[in-house]
Amino acid sequence: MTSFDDELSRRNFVKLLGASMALAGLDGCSRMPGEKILPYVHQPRELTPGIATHYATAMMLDGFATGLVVESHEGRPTKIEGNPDHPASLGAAGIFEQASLLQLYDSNRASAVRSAHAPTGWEAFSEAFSPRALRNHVGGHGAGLALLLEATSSSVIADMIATLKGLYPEAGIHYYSPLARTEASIPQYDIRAANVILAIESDFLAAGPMQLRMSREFSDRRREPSADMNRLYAIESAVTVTGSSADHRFRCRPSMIQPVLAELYSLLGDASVPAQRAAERSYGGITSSALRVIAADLSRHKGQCLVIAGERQPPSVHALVAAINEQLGNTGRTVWRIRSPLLGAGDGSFSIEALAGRLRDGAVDTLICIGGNPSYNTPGPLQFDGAFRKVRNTAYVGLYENETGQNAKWLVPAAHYLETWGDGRAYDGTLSVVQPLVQPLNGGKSAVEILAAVCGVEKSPLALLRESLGRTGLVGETAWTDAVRRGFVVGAAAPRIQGPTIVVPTAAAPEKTDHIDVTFAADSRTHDGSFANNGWLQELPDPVTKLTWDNAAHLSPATAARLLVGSGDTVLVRTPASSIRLPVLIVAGHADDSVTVHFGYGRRGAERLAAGVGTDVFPMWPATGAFVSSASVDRAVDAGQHTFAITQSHWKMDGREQAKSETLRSYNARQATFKPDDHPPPSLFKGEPPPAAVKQWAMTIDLGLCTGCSACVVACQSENNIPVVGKEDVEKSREMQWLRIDRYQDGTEENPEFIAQPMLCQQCERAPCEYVCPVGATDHSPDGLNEMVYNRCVGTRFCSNNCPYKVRRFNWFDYNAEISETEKMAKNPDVTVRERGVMEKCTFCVQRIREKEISAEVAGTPFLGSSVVTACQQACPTRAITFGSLTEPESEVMRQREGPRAYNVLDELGTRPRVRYLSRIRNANPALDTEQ
Amino acid sequence: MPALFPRWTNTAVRTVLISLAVVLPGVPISVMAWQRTPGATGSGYSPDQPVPFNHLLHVTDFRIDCRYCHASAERSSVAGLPPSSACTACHNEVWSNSIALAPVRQSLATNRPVAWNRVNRLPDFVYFNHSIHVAKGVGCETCHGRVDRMSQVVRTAPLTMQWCVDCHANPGPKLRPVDEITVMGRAVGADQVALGDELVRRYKVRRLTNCTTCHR
Amino acid sequence: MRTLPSDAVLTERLLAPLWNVPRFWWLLFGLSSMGTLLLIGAVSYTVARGIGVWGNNIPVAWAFAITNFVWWIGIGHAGTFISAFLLLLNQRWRGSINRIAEAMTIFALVNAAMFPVLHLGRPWFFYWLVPYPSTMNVWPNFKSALPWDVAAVTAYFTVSLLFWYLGLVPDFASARDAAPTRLRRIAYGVFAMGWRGSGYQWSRYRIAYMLLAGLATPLVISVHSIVSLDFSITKLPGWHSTIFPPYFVIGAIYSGLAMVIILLIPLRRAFSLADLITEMHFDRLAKLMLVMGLMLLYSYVMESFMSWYSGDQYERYVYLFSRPRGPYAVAYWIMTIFNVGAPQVFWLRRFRTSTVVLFLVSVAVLIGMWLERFIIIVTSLNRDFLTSSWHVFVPTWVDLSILAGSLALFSTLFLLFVRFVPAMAISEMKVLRHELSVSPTVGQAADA
Amino acid sequence: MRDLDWSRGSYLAEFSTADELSEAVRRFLEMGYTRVETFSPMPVDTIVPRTRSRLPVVVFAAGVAGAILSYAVEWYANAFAYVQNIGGRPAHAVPAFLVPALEGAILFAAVAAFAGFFTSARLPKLWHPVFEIPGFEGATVDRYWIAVDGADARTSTNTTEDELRLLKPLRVVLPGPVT
Repeated sequence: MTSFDDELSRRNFVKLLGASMALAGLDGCSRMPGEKILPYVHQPRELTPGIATHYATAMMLDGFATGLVVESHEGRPTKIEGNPDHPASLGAAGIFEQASLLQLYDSNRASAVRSAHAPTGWEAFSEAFSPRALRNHVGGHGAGLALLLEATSSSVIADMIATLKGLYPEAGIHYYSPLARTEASIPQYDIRAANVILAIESDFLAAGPMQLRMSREFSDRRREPSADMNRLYAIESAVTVTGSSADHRFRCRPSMIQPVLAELYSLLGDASVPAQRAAERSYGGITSSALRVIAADLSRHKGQCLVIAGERQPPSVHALVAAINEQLGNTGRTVWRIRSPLLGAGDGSFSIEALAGRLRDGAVDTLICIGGNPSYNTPGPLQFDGAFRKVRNTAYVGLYENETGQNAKWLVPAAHYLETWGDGRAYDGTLSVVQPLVQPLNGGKSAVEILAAVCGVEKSPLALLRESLGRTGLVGETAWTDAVRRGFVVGAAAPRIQGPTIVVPTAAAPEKTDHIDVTFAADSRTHDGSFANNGWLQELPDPVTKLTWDNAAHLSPATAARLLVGSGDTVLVRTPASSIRLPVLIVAGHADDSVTVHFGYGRRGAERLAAGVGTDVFPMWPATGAFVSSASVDRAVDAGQHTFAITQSHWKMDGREQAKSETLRSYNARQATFKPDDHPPPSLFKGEPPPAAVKQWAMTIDLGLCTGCSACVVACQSENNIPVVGKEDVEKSREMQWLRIDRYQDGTEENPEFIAQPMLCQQCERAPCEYVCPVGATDHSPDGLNEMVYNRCVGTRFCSNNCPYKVRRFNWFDYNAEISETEKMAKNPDVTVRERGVMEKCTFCVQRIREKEISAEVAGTPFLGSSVVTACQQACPTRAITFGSLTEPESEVMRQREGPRAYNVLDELGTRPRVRYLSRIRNANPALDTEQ
Repeated sequence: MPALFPRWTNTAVRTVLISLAVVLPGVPISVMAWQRTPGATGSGYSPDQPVPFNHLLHVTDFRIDCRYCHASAERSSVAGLPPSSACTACHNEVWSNSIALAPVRQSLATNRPVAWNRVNRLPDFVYFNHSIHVAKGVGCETCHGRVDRMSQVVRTAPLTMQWCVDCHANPGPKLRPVDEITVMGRAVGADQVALGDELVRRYKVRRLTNCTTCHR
Repeated sequence: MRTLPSDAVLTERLLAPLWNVPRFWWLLFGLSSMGTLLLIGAVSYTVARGIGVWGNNIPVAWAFAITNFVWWIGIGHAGTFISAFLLLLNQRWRGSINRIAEAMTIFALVNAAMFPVLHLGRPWFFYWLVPYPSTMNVWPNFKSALPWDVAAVTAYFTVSLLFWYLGLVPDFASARDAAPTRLRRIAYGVFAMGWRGSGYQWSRYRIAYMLLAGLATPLVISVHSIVSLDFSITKLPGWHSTIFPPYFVIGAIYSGLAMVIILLIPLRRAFSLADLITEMHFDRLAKLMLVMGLMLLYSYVMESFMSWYSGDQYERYVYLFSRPRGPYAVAYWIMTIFNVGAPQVFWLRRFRTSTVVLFLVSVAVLIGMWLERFIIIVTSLNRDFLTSSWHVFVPTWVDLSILAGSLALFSTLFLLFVRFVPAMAISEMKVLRHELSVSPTVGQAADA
Repeated sequence: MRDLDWSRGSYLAEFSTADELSEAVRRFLEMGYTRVETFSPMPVDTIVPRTRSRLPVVVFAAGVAGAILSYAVEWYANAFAYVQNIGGRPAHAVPAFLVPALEGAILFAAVAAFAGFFTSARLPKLWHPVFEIPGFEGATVDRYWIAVDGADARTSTNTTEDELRLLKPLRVVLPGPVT
């Protein structure tokens, strides 16, 4: 780690590196120097060695942008955070955005242009695909040329496509991302304005391009338990983050969603019909009587309520939901529509089905595939992969040599978004600018560069971007600099449009069938498989099931019992398209007679981490791309027991009040008589009170706001150089995340109530871990931190044994030994990389505290507790985490700590944690509360 | 039959016992003593540099301030090394064709940095911050020694934890007014005790010996 | 009255294993050496790769290694108990077994001392637990029980070694003077340090021996008490218990007695020592086992009762649910049956003097005591306060190899001991013989 | 009585039982000999007067020193040289520090007892004049020897040998040239 080897130093990137580029690491105690220091040749004016810089940029997922702020150390991006001003972020960052940092440094990324199997070079590619060369094969009008791009909202790509169309008018242009929306108009929501929300198979708090904003808006109405709190009903088949955060969650078979909505529609439509006289029906969970209560609640809040359908629900469901919102007077108030900024949205000629048809007809001579992974992530019946292989000349531009890349004649490494200029639209239409932070590490090319080469345009991507943005109205140097600095153009949300005419589908009576509904779902961690090679994400426990490194067939306990299977048994899921063997995972709260399967596993590309993880379910996906289908599920008798790496094994609290929740009513009753407890806790030691001259750090976590989305876990992993341990070690309960999210179930197995509890080092004032350490490697700082000194630790693990919260993590192996040189660049230089055999744990981001403390003291300015923001706090979309100092009585953390909802976990042990939790308040509907 | 052991074995055994009594405690004591020598700590280390930069000349004769080259010492955790372009700011005019400066010229021509040999190295788990030490009145000289007398830079401090902690536990004696930070050969007067106390108050210097002061 | 062997015969018989190596010794030594190689291999693998090759996890950060540590150190306790405690109580019958018991103590301690070091994440820094003036200016934390352990184990090992060696000096002199070859005479002569058996030496010897015995007795109590503090100073339900120090000491002596019996029975047979290690010895050892077993039963009952009586939900869960009915319930019930049930056969004299029964019960008790430590350590850790962090521990092949290998190392050392060191205190046997020849009832009178 | 004055030589007699030896010692002391020593393979209770051993005092002192030293190291390390805030507990933690102090006491005392024994017994001494006597090897096996100092006031070249022979020893060894 002392100096970069030659191969790396050839990269432009390294020239940006400054003086203190040695990565933090415990490479022994040798004090004998022998290290090189490389100063700049010309020092960039904006850079001071040792001080991190921050740049705004944006990441695209399924075509939509999320604004980000990226921290960079000496030219090396090390941390991705949300852009506080960007409408799709509001300062938070989701797991994919944050983990995309690791993708930048992934050593498995494609690294050279190749043709057939021989490495060539960019020049060879641009020559072979130049208009001069290509015309001979694809015809003068380009009838034999087809392009497949990922779903995109980029203006510059749109312009380049237009240029291409000018050159090759008959060329086929297609856009495909399996999880992207394809409607011509997309709904927009104002969650903040809704008093009552009904989510129909919608995970709006943790999935989709607007999840961060919607989470924030949702939580803003729940910060203080009051009559103003919103109320969330969720009707869903699989358990989602949104469903488990709901005040009332109802199960429903996926095929029953439409009948349920139809009944709700009629309930709302004709109020004269006395509710109790309607026929009582059950829809595999939710019943007519519950629907009547919901309908009544919605009706009470006309114009101030909202019904959201999952983005992957069929058009008929969306039509019904639009009709219901119309009925409730919500249209134009809590919900409206804009034209989809995605290119080709709503036009079937741009679809992958159209491309597949052209391929089958043999009409395509040359296919250029930019991004995506259609050989893997297209529905099996489409047989895209086979058709793709038959095309004479194919090129794939991607980050990895994945399934598509392996089958393509040409492979061009793609530039990561942190390596390239670009643009895109947020879900609300806001124009966002993608700004590079480093030169392409592998010489990757952006989509714009590829298109420019194909069109024979010899302009830099930056020049092309500025031209395109100029066309959208971003004229002038000031406007440009401002947009780059902010990362987006202020006030550029798309105008509202009239939605399509609502055609309410006729209510079909629920059929009695013996088949099982199969739902195809985006995976919470690998998404559609594009993040499958990301260790942080593979090892991130699923927010609901805590499953890592795997996917499974999710079944309800009752259905599993009926099929005579248990978790780990294998089932054969048969759809008309295909049949696939999957291990079963029983999920409490899942709807009966339905199975949920997840995309993104069973990868067969050259990505080493992703190989062999889980099962590919794309072959089973209907050609229509419908996310719900019917299947038969049978126990596979000849299969052995599958071992899941699940980070939590016990889901009940067993009467231990670990994560507290209460209804708004009981809280109100309790709060009326609440008096803060000002008695000092009992102690055998006189002890001195913590010094008031320095800060006394403390944190509160609001369980009422925490949805369990796990963005904080990835933020912590990235900020604190937490290693990835792999599936076998997770099976052995050796995952390293300093911050985990405990998840408890209360009530029946059929439909339990869920509560998520982020659990991290509680920074106990009377820390049990400290007094058992034989070498004093963990002790207390004057400012109330439970310090962990890795370089002093000998690894007795005594501290972990005595930690009642079990938040300490141990380096069982040298987890950092196997990571590549490039991956080391993702490490935060402000945090020590831990050696094998040492303990580690949450430090309250002490490096951030010290950095702020030192800079305030150097500048001579007052040091405010609120100036320190921990990584988890920063990432949290709902702002459930508050951090600050107890010495500041006015601080938010003090206010929360002393409030009626605050409590210490395991308070009776006398550890005096500095982390307090605020109990979760369920805004339960009294009309339903008695039933539950 | 004579005795099994001849008479001299008594002396031999006694000698062995006395030697053991010396050697057994002696070995660890020697190791502990050795750890404190320059050979073990590395103080006195003075590697040859790619460019024979002469601090004596630049500091003493030309009176160039430390911060001209080590520009971020007051702002950043690292003091910083001058970029190659900083050298040529002057050496375009003087000694512009010196053989000694060839690596600098080459660096500028090839856009690759000059690879200096690090003299003062802390382990990777130690987070030293120049700016706060400068702000609290710890002079360059306190840790780096009389750089103004070094034609080739020498490490003067042992950089052991004990050496750090000695000052952290009792900073007063090592402090100086902030405007004298770069002064070399500053005389420590009899009033240093009083001055130290005064500076501790003025700069709000804390006794920071808790772990996360340096280890994070 | 049986005829007593003469001093010369006694010396010759007791020293015979040193000069004549039976073939089975080589067989056993070969086997145990192979086992020791397995230990070396498993330990090297652990040190090279990391503790991760074991089954330990979070929450079960301690498992086999600490179980082995406590088990071995406990076994060691019987040696000191027999030789020091019984010496102070003037139990003469100890004379034929104390040397073996002491040797067992030392070899058990060699094994025990290995585990805390091996168990460290960074074993190469084990010396950080020892106070010495480092250039880091940092010191061990004496509020932790682990530096206490270091002090206790160091003291215990040193004192046991000195005590053992002091007892051996006159016997080394005997070996020196009876050895068949000059080389062996010189070797034993060096260890005998010039002992000549003068009246003055004997008088000082007896004082020093009694002093060491007097020191070893509180030591043996304190060491396992301190080991128990490793657990009882924590907050963990199942560990945080005031009964631990006596409970651990009892268990320690119990397992040690079992090990002594296991070693004595084959030794007696192999070297035809039935007249020196008599039924009386076994009878008394069995009675001691029974007493210890009953005391252990009391401890078990009190632990569970107190957990219930305390009303603490976490305590109650561990003692009343997790252990008897949790994932390690099988181990728990085997432990209970072996430790408490098995020695109950010793109410009958017939079984107290049957070597087969004695051997089987002792093996059961050793297994039971190992499981007891395993239960205490693992079942407390695997289900502690927060239900979300519960996780089971499953040992790996390395865990099992190290356990098997440590038994082999112990056997190897013990085989070397019987081969090279007088396994019975010859001078004490002579005293006993002399006293019996003067007054045949002295033996019984002394232990009445 | 520590050791005989071997420079003047001693008279030795060899017996086969401890009882004979005890009897011999009793007779010789009665006869007025004061410098009498025995050699035996086991401790034999004789009436040879012995000085009171200082070993218990030494051991006690060493134990106290061990305790004080251990405690002092602990106090210096945790309460003086580098004070850490360990779980909010006092830096000078008396109950905790007592534990290693106890072990230190026992360790020091035991080492003192061991070393004290060898010192007072003047060991190790691989060679001793007595080992020059052929057949003395039996003294650690099955022979019981009495030795009468040549320097004893009662010793006489005329009578001592006869007095020894009267006890019917296996054999008598007369003072020889001292090597």
